[in-house]
Amino acid sequence: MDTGFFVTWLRDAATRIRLQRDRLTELDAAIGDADHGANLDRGFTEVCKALEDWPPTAPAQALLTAGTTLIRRVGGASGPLYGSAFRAMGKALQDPVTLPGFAAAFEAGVVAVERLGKAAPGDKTMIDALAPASRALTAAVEKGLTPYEAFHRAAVAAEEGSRATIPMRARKGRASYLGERSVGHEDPGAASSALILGALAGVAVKEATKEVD
Amino acid sequence: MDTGFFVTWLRDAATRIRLQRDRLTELDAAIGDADHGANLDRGFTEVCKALEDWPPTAPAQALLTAGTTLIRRVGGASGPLYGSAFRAMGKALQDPVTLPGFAAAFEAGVVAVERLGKAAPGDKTMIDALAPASRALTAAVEKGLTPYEAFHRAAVAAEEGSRATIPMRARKGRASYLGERSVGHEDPGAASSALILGALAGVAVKEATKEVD
Amino acid sequence: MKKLINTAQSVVEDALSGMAAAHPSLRVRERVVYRASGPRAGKVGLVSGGGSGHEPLHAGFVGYGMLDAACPGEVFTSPVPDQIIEATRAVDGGAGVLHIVKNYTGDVLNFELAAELCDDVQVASVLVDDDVAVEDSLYTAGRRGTGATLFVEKIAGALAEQGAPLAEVARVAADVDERSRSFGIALTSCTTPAAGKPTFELPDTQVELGIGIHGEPGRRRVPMASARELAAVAMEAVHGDLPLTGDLLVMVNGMGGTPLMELYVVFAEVEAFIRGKGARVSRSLVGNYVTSLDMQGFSVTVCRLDGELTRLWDAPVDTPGLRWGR
Amino acid sequence: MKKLINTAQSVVEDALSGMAAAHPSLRVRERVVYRASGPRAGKVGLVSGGGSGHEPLHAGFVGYGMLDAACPGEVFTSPVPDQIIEATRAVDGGAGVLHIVKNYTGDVLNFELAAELCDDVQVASVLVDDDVAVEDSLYTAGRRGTGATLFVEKIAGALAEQGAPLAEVARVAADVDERSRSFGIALTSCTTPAAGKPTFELPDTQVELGIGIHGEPGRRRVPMASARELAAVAMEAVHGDLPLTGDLLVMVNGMGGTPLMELYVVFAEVEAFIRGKGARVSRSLVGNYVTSLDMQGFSVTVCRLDGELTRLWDAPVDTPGLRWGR
Ligand SMILES: Nc1ncnc2c1ncn2[C@@H]1O[C@H](COP(=O)(O)OP(=O)(O)O)[C@@H](O)[C@H]1O
Ligand SMILES: Nc1ncnc2c1ncn2[C@@H]1O[C@H](COP(=O)(O)OP(=O)(O)O)[C@@H](O)[C@H]1O
Ligand SMILES: [Mg+2]
Ligand SMILES: [Mg+2]
Ligand SMILES: [Mg+2]
Ligand SMILES: [Mg+2]
Repeated sequence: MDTGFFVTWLRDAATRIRLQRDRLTELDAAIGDADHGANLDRGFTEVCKALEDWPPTAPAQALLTAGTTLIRRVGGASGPLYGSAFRAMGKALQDPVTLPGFAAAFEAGVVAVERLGKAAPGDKTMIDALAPASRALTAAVEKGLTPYEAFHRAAVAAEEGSRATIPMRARKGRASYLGERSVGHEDPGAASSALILGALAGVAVKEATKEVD
Repeated sequence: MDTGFFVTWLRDAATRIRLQRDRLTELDAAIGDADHGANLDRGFTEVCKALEDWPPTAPAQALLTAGTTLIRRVGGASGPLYGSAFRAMGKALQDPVTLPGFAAAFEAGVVAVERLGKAAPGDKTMIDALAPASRALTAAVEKGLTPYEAFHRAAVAAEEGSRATIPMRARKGRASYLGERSVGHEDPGAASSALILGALAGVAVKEATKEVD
Repeated sequence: MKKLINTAQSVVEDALSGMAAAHPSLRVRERVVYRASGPRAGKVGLVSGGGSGHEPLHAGFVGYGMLDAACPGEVFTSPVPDQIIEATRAVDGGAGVLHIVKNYTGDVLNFELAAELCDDVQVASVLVDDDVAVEDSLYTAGRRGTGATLFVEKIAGALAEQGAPLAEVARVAADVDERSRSFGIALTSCTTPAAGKPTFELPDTQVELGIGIHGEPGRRRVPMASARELAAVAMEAVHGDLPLTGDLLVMVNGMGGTPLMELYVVFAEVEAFIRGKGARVSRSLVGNYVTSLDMQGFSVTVCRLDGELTRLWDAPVDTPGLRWGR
Repeated sequence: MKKLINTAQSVVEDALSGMAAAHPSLRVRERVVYRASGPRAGKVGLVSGGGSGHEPLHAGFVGYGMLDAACPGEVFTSPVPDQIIEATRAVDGGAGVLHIVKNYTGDVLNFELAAELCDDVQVASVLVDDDVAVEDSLYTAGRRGTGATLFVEKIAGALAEQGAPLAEVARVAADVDERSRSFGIALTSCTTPAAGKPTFELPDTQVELGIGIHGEPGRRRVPMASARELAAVAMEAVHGDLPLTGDLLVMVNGMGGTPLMELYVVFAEVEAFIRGKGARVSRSLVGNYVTSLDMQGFSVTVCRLDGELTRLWDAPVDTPGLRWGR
C-alpha cells in the first residue's frame, strides 16, 4: 500500500460520494437537515483538489491532507468528525504500510471520532459503520488474511453496520431531536462511512488485479 | 312596489351573493385580486343588518340605507360604486314607486357609477351589465309591460351583458393591468350586477304571485 | 391552505390586536392605527392606507418621521371612507393632512369620498403610481402604486416632521413618485385567507412577470430563470421607462414568502446591473416591506435621488417597520 | 423548486455579495462578515456563526451593540474553523472574544476546534440551547439553540459595548440562555437549494410540532388548528419548562415564509396566553428573525427579564436586522 493506493482510495471515495450524493441527502432529510450529501461531496471534491495541489509523498501525508481539508472545507458535524478521523489515522500510520499497521491506524481514526463526538456504538451515527469495520480489520489481521480480503470484510461490516442503524433510536447529532421518530431510517453518516469503506475494498481489488497482471 | 318590496329585493340579493360568493371570487381571481365575493358578501350582510336595525319607512330610504352601508362597509372599488348606485337610485326614487319611476331611478344609479368610475360600456366592468339592464327597463316602460316582465327583461339583459364581457379587454379597474390577458374572462362586477338584477326579477315574481292569491 | 389565523373573517382584526400589543408606540382604534403620541400641533399629518396583506405597509410605517395614521382595509380591499375620515380628523394638527394613496380604483374612490366629507380639514393627496408593468394610458386605470409608496411615505414623513407646510409636503411626495419606478416578479401566487386557494396557478417551471401586490396575474409568463436573469428583466423594464443615472435609492423587496437570503442574492445582481449602466446605488433597502401575503417573488423599486431627497431619506425614522437615526 | 438564486453552489457567496453591497456598515472578507468600523480597543469582541439560511441571523446582527463578526457556513451547515479563527483574531480588541454558539454538534465541534487553534486570543464561549421541543438528557445531543440566540447576541452585545470584561459578558450571555425557552411549529417544510425539494412532506391538513430551524422534522404531527390553538401548544410547552412569571421578553418569530400579518395574529394569542398566566410581555419582537429558508410557521421565544437585562435589551443597537436607539 503505497501513497498512490491512498490517493486512489480517497479519489474513489469522492466518486462514490458524488454518485450517492442525493441518496445521502435524502437519508439526512429524513432524520436530519438534508445536507450530508452536499457536505461530503463538497469536502471530497476539495480533498481531490488538495491532493493535486499538494501531491503527498507518503501515505500518512495523503491522509493528513484529506483530514485537514475536510476540517477546513466541510463544516457541520461530519466535517470535523471525518476530518479528525483521517488526521488521527494519518498520524498513527507507519511507513511502509502493512495491513496490521493500517488496521491499527484505522482504529485510531475511529477512536478519534468517538472522542470528539462523544458517541458510542448504538447511538445511530457513523460510529455504527466505522467500529464494525475496524473490528473486521483487526480480525482479518489476526486470521492472516490478505489486504484485499480484509478490506472486503471491513466494507461488508460497514455496510451491515450502516443498515443496522435503521431500527436504532438516535442519541447523538441532529437525528436525536426526533426521539422515537428517528427509528426506521438509516443514518446518513453511517451510510457515507460504508461508501468510504466500499471505496477501500474497490481499490484493493484494483491493486490485487494489478499484482496478478 | 312598497318598502317591503325593496327590502325583500336587497335581502334576496344578499342571499344570491352569499350563494355565489365563491364563483364571484373565482372570477375575480382570474383577472383581479380574488376578493369580490368576500367584499359583496360582507357588504350585503351588513345591508341586511342595517335594514333590521333601522327599518326603512319608504322605498327610497331602503335604497339609501343600502347605499350608505355599502360605502361604509365594503371598501375596494365595488363598495363606493355599488354604494353610490344605490344612493343615487334612492335619491331619484319618487314615492309611490311606479315602473317608470323605478326605471328612471335605476338609470340615475347607472349614471352615478359611470360618473364615479369614469368607465364606459365596453370597458369590461359592472357597467356592461347595468347599462343594458337600464335600457331594458326603459324599453319595457315604453312598451307598457308589467313590472314583472320589465324586471325579468332587465335581469336577462344584465346576464347577457355580463356574459358579453368575456371577450372584452378590460380598460378600467384591476383587470386593465392584464391587458390582452383579461380577454376570455367574465367580469366579476358584471356578474354580481347580474345577480342583483336576478334578485329583482325574483322578487317581482313573488309579488306577481302574491297578487294572484 | 394553511395559515396562522383564527378565521378568515377576523384576520385583519386579529393582526391589528397583535400590532397593538407588540408596539406601545402605536394606538389602534376603530381600524385605524395611530402614533400613540397623537398629533403634533403645526405638523402636517400623513395618512395612508389600503388593503391589508402588504405588511409592514402601511401600519408598520406609522411613527416618528413617517405616517401619522394608517387605515387598513380587509385583505386586498381598500379601506372604507369612515376609517379615512376618522384618521384624517384625528391627525390634523392644524396644518392640514396629506393622503398618500396607491393608484387603484378602490383606493382612489374611497380616499376621494373621504376627502370630500372632511371639508373641515385641509386635505391634499398624492397618488403613487410607480409600476412600469402597467401601461399608463387611456386604456388602463393607470399605473399601480407599489414599492414607491414606502419611499413617498418616508420622505414626505421626514419633511412633515421638519415642519414643512402641506403644499410643500404634497409637492415633494409627488416628486418622489415621479422619480420612482417598480417592477415585480412572482415565483408563486399568494393565497388570500378568504379564497383559501392560490389566486393563480403557476407551474414549477414558470414565473409571472409584472405582477402587482394583490395576486393580480402579471403581463406574461416566462420560464424560470436565474436570479441574475430575473433581476435583469426587472431592471430593463425599469430602465426602459426611467433611465438609470446618478444616485439611486434602490429597494429589493420581498413579496412576503421569499427569504432574506434570496433577496440579497437579487440585490447583488441589481446593484451590478445599475453599476453597469453607469449609475450608483446610493441608498438601499433589502427585505419584505411591501408584500403580497405569502407570495414568493420580489420587486425592485428605484428612485432617482437628489441631495434634498437623500437628506430626507436619511432623516430619523422610528416605526415598527423602518427605523434609523433615533 | 423555484428560488431566487444563480446556482445552489453559489447561493451563500452571492447572498454575501448582496449584503456587502446593501450595507456599507458591514465588511465581508473571506466568508466572514465584520463591522466596517473594525474592532474597538478594550471592547470584548462578539463572534457568532452557524449555517446559512437563517437570515437575518447571524450576519444581519453584526453592528453596534451586537456582534462584531459573523461566520456564515453553507446552507444549514456550521462554518469551518478557519472562518471562526479569522473572525476571532480580527475582532479581538485586546479584551478577548466571546463565541456565541448554537448547540448543534456541528457548530460546537467547529467552534471548539477554532477556539483551540486561537490560543493567542482569550476566548470564552456560550452555548445557546433554548428549544424545549428537545429533551435535554443523556440520550440527546442536548437542546437545540434557536430563537434565544438573538436575545443572547443582543444583550451580550450591549454589555460588551459598555466595556464589560469578557467573564462578565460570558456570564450574562449564559444567564440569558438559561432564562430563555423556545418552541417552533411548521406549516410547511423548507427546501434547501442543494436538495431542491422539501426536506419533509407535510399534508395540507397537518402541522409539525417542535421543529428546529434546519428543516429537521419535529417531534410529532397534529391536525392543523387555529392560531389560538397553535399558540397555546407552543406556549404550554414553554410554560411547562420555564414557568411564565414576571416581566417577559417575547419574540414571535417567522420561519421565513410566513407573512408578518400572520405573525401578528400569533402574537396577539401569545400575549393573551401570557396575561392569562399572570405574567406580562414587557418587551417584544415580531418578525422573521431566526428563519429556516422558506419554511412557513413560527416559533416563540420567551426570556424572563430582570431590570439589568431589560436595560441591556433597550440599549442602542444598529445592525441591518435590529436597530433602535441610535
Ligand atoms: N456526536 C456524533 N458522533 C459521531 N457521529 C456523529 C455525531 N453527530 C453526528 N454524527 C454523524 O454525522 C452525520 C451528519 O452529518 P452532516 O449531515 O454532514 O452534519 P450536520 O448534522 O451538522 O448537518 C450523522 O448522520 C452522524 O452519522
Ligand atoms: N372604474 C370602474 N368603473 C366601474 N366598475 C368598476 C371600475 N373599476 C372596477 N369596477 C368593477 O369592480 C369590480 C371589482 O370589484 P372588487 O373586486 O370588489 O374591488 P377591487 O377591484 O378593488 O378588488 C370589477 O369587476 C368591475 O366590475
Ligand atoms: Mg446534515
Ligand atoms: Mg377585487
Ligand atoms: Mg380588492
Ligand atoms: Mg447541517
